[in-house]
Amino acid sequence: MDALISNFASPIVLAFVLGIVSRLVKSNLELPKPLYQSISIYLLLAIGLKGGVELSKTSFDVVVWPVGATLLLGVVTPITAFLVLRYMGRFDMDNAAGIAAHYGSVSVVTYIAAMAYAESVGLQAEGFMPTLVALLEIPGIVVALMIPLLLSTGGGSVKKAMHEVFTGSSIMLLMGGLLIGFVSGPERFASVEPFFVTMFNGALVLFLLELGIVTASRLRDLKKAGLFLVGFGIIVPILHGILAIWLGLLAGLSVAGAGVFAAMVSSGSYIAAPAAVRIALPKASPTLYLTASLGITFPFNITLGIPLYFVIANWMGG
Amino acid sequence: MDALISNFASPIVLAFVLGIVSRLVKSNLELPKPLYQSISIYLLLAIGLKGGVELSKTSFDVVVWPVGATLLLGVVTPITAFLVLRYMGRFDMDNAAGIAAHYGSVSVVTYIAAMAYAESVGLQAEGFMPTLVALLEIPGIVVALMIPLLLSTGGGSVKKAMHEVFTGSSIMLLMGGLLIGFVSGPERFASVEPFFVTMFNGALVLFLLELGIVTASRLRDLKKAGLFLVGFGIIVPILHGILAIWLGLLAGLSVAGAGVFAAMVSSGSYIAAPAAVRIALPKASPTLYLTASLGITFPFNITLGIPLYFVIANWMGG
Amino acid sequence: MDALISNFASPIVLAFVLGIVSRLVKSNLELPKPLYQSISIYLLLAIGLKGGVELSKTSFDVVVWPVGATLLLGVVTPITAFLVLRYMGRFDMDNAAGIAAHYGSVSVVTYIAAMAYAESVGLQAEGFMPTLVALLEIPGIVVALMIPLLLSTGGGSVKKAMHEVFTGSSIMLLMGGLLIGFVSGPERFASVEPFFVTMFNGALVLFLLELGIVTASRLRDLKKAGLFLVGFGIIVPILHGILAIWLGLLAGLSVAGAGVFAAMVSSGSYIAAPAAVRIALPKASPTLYLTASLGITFPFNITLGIPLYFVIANWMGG
Amino acid sequence: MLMTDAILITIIAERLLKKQLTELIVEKGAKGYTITDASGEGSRGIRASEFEGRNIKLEAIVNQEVANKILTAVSETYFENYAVITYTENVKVVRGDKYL
Amino acid sequence: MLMTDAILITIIAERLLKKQLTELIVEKGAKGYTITDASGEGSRGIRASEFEGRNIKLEAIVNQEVANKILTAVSETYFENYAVITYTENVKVVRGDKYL
Amino acid sequence: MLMTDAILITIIAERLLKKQLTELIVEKGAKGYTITDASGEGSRGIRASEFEGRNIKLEAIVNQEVANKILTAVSETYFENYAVITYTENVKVVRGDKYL
Ligand SMILES: Nc1ncnc2c1ncn2[C@@H]1O[C@H](COP(=O)(O)O)[C@@H](O)[C@H]1O
Ligand SMILES: Nc1ncnc2c1ncn2[C@@H]1O[C@H](COP(=O)(O)O)[C@@H](O)[C@H]1O
Ligand SMILES: Nc1ncnc2c1ncn2[C@@H]1O[C@H](COP(=O)(O)O)[C@@H](O)[C@H]1O
Ligand code: NA
Ligand code: NA
Ligand code: NA
Repeated sequence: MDALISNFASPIVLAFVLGIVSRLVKSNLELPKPLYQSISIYLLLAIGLKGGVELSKTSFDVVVWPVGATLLLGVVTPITAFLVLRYMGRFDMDNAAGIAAHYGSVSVVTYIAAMAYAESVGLQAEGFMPTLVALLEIPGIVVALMIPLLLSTGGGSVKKAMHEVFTGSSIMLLMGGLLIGFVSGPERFASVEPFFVTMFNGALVLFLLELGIVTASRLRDLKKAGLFLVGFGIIVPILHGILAIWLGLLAGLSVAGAGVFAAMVSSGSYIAAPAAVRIALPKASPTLYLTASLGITFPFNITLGIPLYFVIANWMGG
Repeated sequence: MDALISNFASPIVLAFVLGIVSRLVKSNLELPKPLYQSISIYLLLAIGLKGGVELSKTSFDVVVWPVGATLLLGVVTPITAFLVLRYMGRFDMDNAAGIAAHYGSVSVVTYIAAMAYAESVGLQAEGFMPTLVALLEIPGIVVALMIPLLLSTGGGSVKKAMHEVFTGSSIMLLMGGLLIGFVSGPERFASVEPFFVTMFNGALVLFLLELGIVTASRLRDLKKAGLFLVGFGIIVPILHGILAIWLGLLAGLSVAGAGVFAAMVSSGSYIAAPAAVRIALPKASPTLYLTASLGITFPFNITLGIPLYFVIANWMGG
Repeated sequence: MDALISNFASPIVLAFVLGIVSRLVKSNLELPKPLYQSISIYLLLAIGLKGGVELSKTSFDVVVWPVGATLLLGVVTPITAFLVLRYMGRFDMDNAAGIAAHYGSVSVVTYIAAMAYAESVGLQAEGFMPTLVALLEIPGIVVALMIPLLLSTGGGSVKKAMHEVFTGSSIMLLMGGLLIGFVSGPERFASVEPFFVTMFNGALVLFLLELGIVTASRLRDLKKAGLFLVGFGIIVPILHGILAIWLGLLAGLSVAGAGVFAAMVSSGSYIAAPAAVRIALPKASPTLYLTASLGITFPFNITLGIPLYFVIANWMGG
Repeated sequence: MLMTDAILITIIAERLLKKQLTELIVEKGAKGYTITDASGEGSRGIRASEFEGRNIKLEAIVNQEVANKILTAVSETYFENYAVITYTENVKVVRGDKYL
Repeated sequence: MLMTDAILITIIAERLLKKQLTELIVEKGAKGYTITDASGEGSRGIRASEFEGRNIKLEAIVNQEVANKILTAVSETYFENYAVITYTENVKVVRGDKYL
Repeated sequence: MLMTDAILITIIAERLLKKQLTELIVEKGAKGYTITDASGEGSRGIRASEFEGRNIKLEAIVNQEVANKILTAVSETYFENYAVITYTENVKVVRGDKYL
């Protein structure tokens, strides 16, 4: 309970709320698009860099199992999401696969919020977590986009979508950052650390302000999305989260690491996936997949989900 | 005298001068608009956050009188400004009310410059000053826009203007920041402090560079504005400043607090007020109200006015 | 060799490489233009400020000779470049003068990379180096643009080009920053130091990422530029660099100072010069002068050139 | 390709009026609109939205009747006190039924 | 001044399609194009590129034949599933040989 | 609604020429102009202003005579060495006296 209040009262979550409120009162507040893009670039690169530097200090043995768990979940989660949507939710092929692609991938901001939460309750997740974020971003999208292909529908260009995914700016920045951080190592990284590490949480406040504004404009679509999708956007993430905690602990992650891992795995992408799905599955409705991942799962995760995953991780592995 | 030189030689004031000079030599130097907007957002949110955190440490008894003084001056100053403009300056109703709205509200940058000045001379104003800034922003505009309504002229939409004022981005950020800071408290704020506090003065340098450029393009309008307005833009702020010092000290502010308070009260808004006045009083000339508040009072205040208010505050309350 | 690897493994150089790679794999990664412009403004102002503060601590005797050497090289280097291009390379008058203008001026980022390199190998160049950068920016362009005028060809407007050079934003920011820093002095500068000094290297990483992307789009023009220009873009900088080291040491610079000085003098401008040349010599081909300075000399300098200049400086003056 | 004749109406105005103008044209019957940022100079000069630095350029494809309504409304409400200019062109659109 | 008649074709589309559309129009024979950022609303509403926040407005000066090819290709490929609108105007260009 | 016939002249050019071109068109008699940022590709490719990344699109409503003067001046001064294209359209404006 304390943990929950503490999470709600963090400047990051409160900035998200401010964004939602300001949209609800029809304020003209908005971040200039270039600022929003700049902060995205900064956050992705910073995560990569920190992850790379940490990785350069970590032995292979320690990472190999968590990496395996990440790839496994990148394959499993889009499939479970697809099955639930298609056979329980009766969504058509395109929409089921489109939404599944989002849940197979990862929301970087949810990851960051989980890291910040861990810190705020005095825990410390493994330093190589950003490596896992980068690895989790792609396979889920690929797997989900394969489904309609295998079941031979589709119509959009999967090849173009794959190029979009692999050379998309988020992957470039995360992977590029990882490599730069890894090659530079802690000493050479020191001179850029104030910019990329010390400023990180502050920049995140601005980012979540804008994300709140964007999310609020999604909320009016909740009705179109329907009750099933709302339930889906809360329950499936919890199930994926529990699965992630279990596998994460098995792979040797700490309790904090498993909590963060659960937040990552449970989250739905809203940057890389939408672009890829829009190209590969043009008939899938953006209203559905964006409302689910950004309008339902994201707010759920950063308010209730993250503390919940930590409680479960603590209970299963503490 | 020393104080004056010290103020002139601060990077913040010098950046303002650089902006003016670069426009005068017809340099193509300009800040990209999104940068300018981003810094505005940052500064407003940062002020709110700092103010909120400080407020969370302050007892109600200490703030209640300064808050009262602020609201009182928010009502009084637009009326004095209106009376001077209408009956001494012979301005028409719309222009008198339009300019008065600006002087009833507050220039956030003048407030910041006053805080920086206080620090540079080794003084420390009360931590809750940002609360007062946020409170001072609105009532002056409301009161001034009511005048032509009561005297039944106008023509623009006061209702739309009010919505503009209350949900304008500056109020959203200041008030939102205050609440976030207040709820978060010092401990949770610590992780974002480097971004919002340590970087503050540097970001201000960039902001004042642009403000110098904008002000310089106002200077050529001085002739259109006329001698009366120039005198108005200097003398009325001094009178409002003295009034503010007197009330501020009565309300229990320190000498530094009273100096900063005077700078706030004397200043003219050039962000919230112009937008509101343009909508509510479309016949009022932007040339007049922007030249007065941005072309005359702002440069006066950040160079001579602020040190003067501190001298007076020291003399009245020291 | 170690020095070389150390230089290659710095986050700054690696970010440049990431930019090149991301363009080669056709990623859609790009920095929003306003971010790129904002960082340019920030870097130039920060260099000026730091230089000014340092200058305020330096006695006239110490700077006068390096200043003389800078001005001398600002006159000499465009002439040598012009002669090589016109009489060995058989370029026409406009193209020879246009390219020469770039090599007479200076690449600020090369300067910064050299300073960062010095630091990374534990050396410290003189604090007044930014003064020299500011002084080196202009004369080379002026001299080069005079050549076709004296030999009476041309056709563009040299007068407009000169105004462009002297009031261009890079000169405004560098010189303005220098003056502000000089007048403020170290104490008043302290409050903005975290923003302008501590963040500097981090911001540079983002800048070089974009510069890598821009450079990569230049690389496909290498063929059009021809082998002679490739050779020119490597050999002439080395010669200019050696000349700079010799004169720099004569003028009393430290070994590190001479190394940085060589990097500056050898570098080709790609911000101030292109704009001026485009206006004064419209017949000169942007493909040639931008490919030379940005596509050849810049990457050469920040990877191999800088360590080389330091080795030579050490060998001549150590 | 079956093309329909339509009117492209363009309104250039100070940014402050963005919300009011889009509401106005939708109210008068436009089925959609496109906005770009613009800056410019005209005969009347300064405006209050200088801080936001720019004008907006609002374009809508409409039929002649809607165009007339918009033109009348804009000129009555805004021409006197605000920096606004408006013009129309003839264009041909694909799938005209969508806009007209 | 010698002016040539030409067609100005305008395509407003979600930003995501930028690369595909420019490739398409060049393939159909346009010698160049100009892009501006735009935002807007239409009858179909939401799109996936909302994060990038804006539409693009793609303009090309072409001859009638190329215009027809582009119109056909755009409407066949994009009209069903994407937020795209297209229209043409008659313009006069200097040095028409360059574009036509 | 009383509308006047006018010419909308559009100049797309490298950003470096912004100041020169606006001065030119005002000198030739335009009463105002509107500028938007644009990017694009054409037959001549690269320019020096690449750092600023974009072209400008300059639009002015003028009468036929002013349009001719601008067209002549632009083509004489800039067409040879710079990336510039120009075209005109017929438009109808409200309150034509203001611009013509
Ligand atoms: N003749 C014109 N051609 C194109 N745009 C114009 C013209 N006159 C005015 N404008 C635009 O309309 C805005 C308002 O003009 P004004 O009300 O005359 O100050 C200007 O900022 C320009 O963007
Ligand atoms: N009638 C219209 N006039 C101008 N632009 C329009 C119109 N309808 C739609 N648009 C533009 O086309 C985009 C896609 O429209 P839609 O596919 O109807 O959502 C919108 O975002 C607008 O920018
Ligand atoms: N056919 C065309 N249609 C529209 N815009 C064009 C066309 N050709 C060139 N442009 C624009 O004019 C600029 C200069 O073209 P160019 O001089 O051919 O390189 C390009 O960057 C485009 O923005
Ligand atoms: Na996921
Ligand atoms: Na005031
Ligand atoms: Na040089």
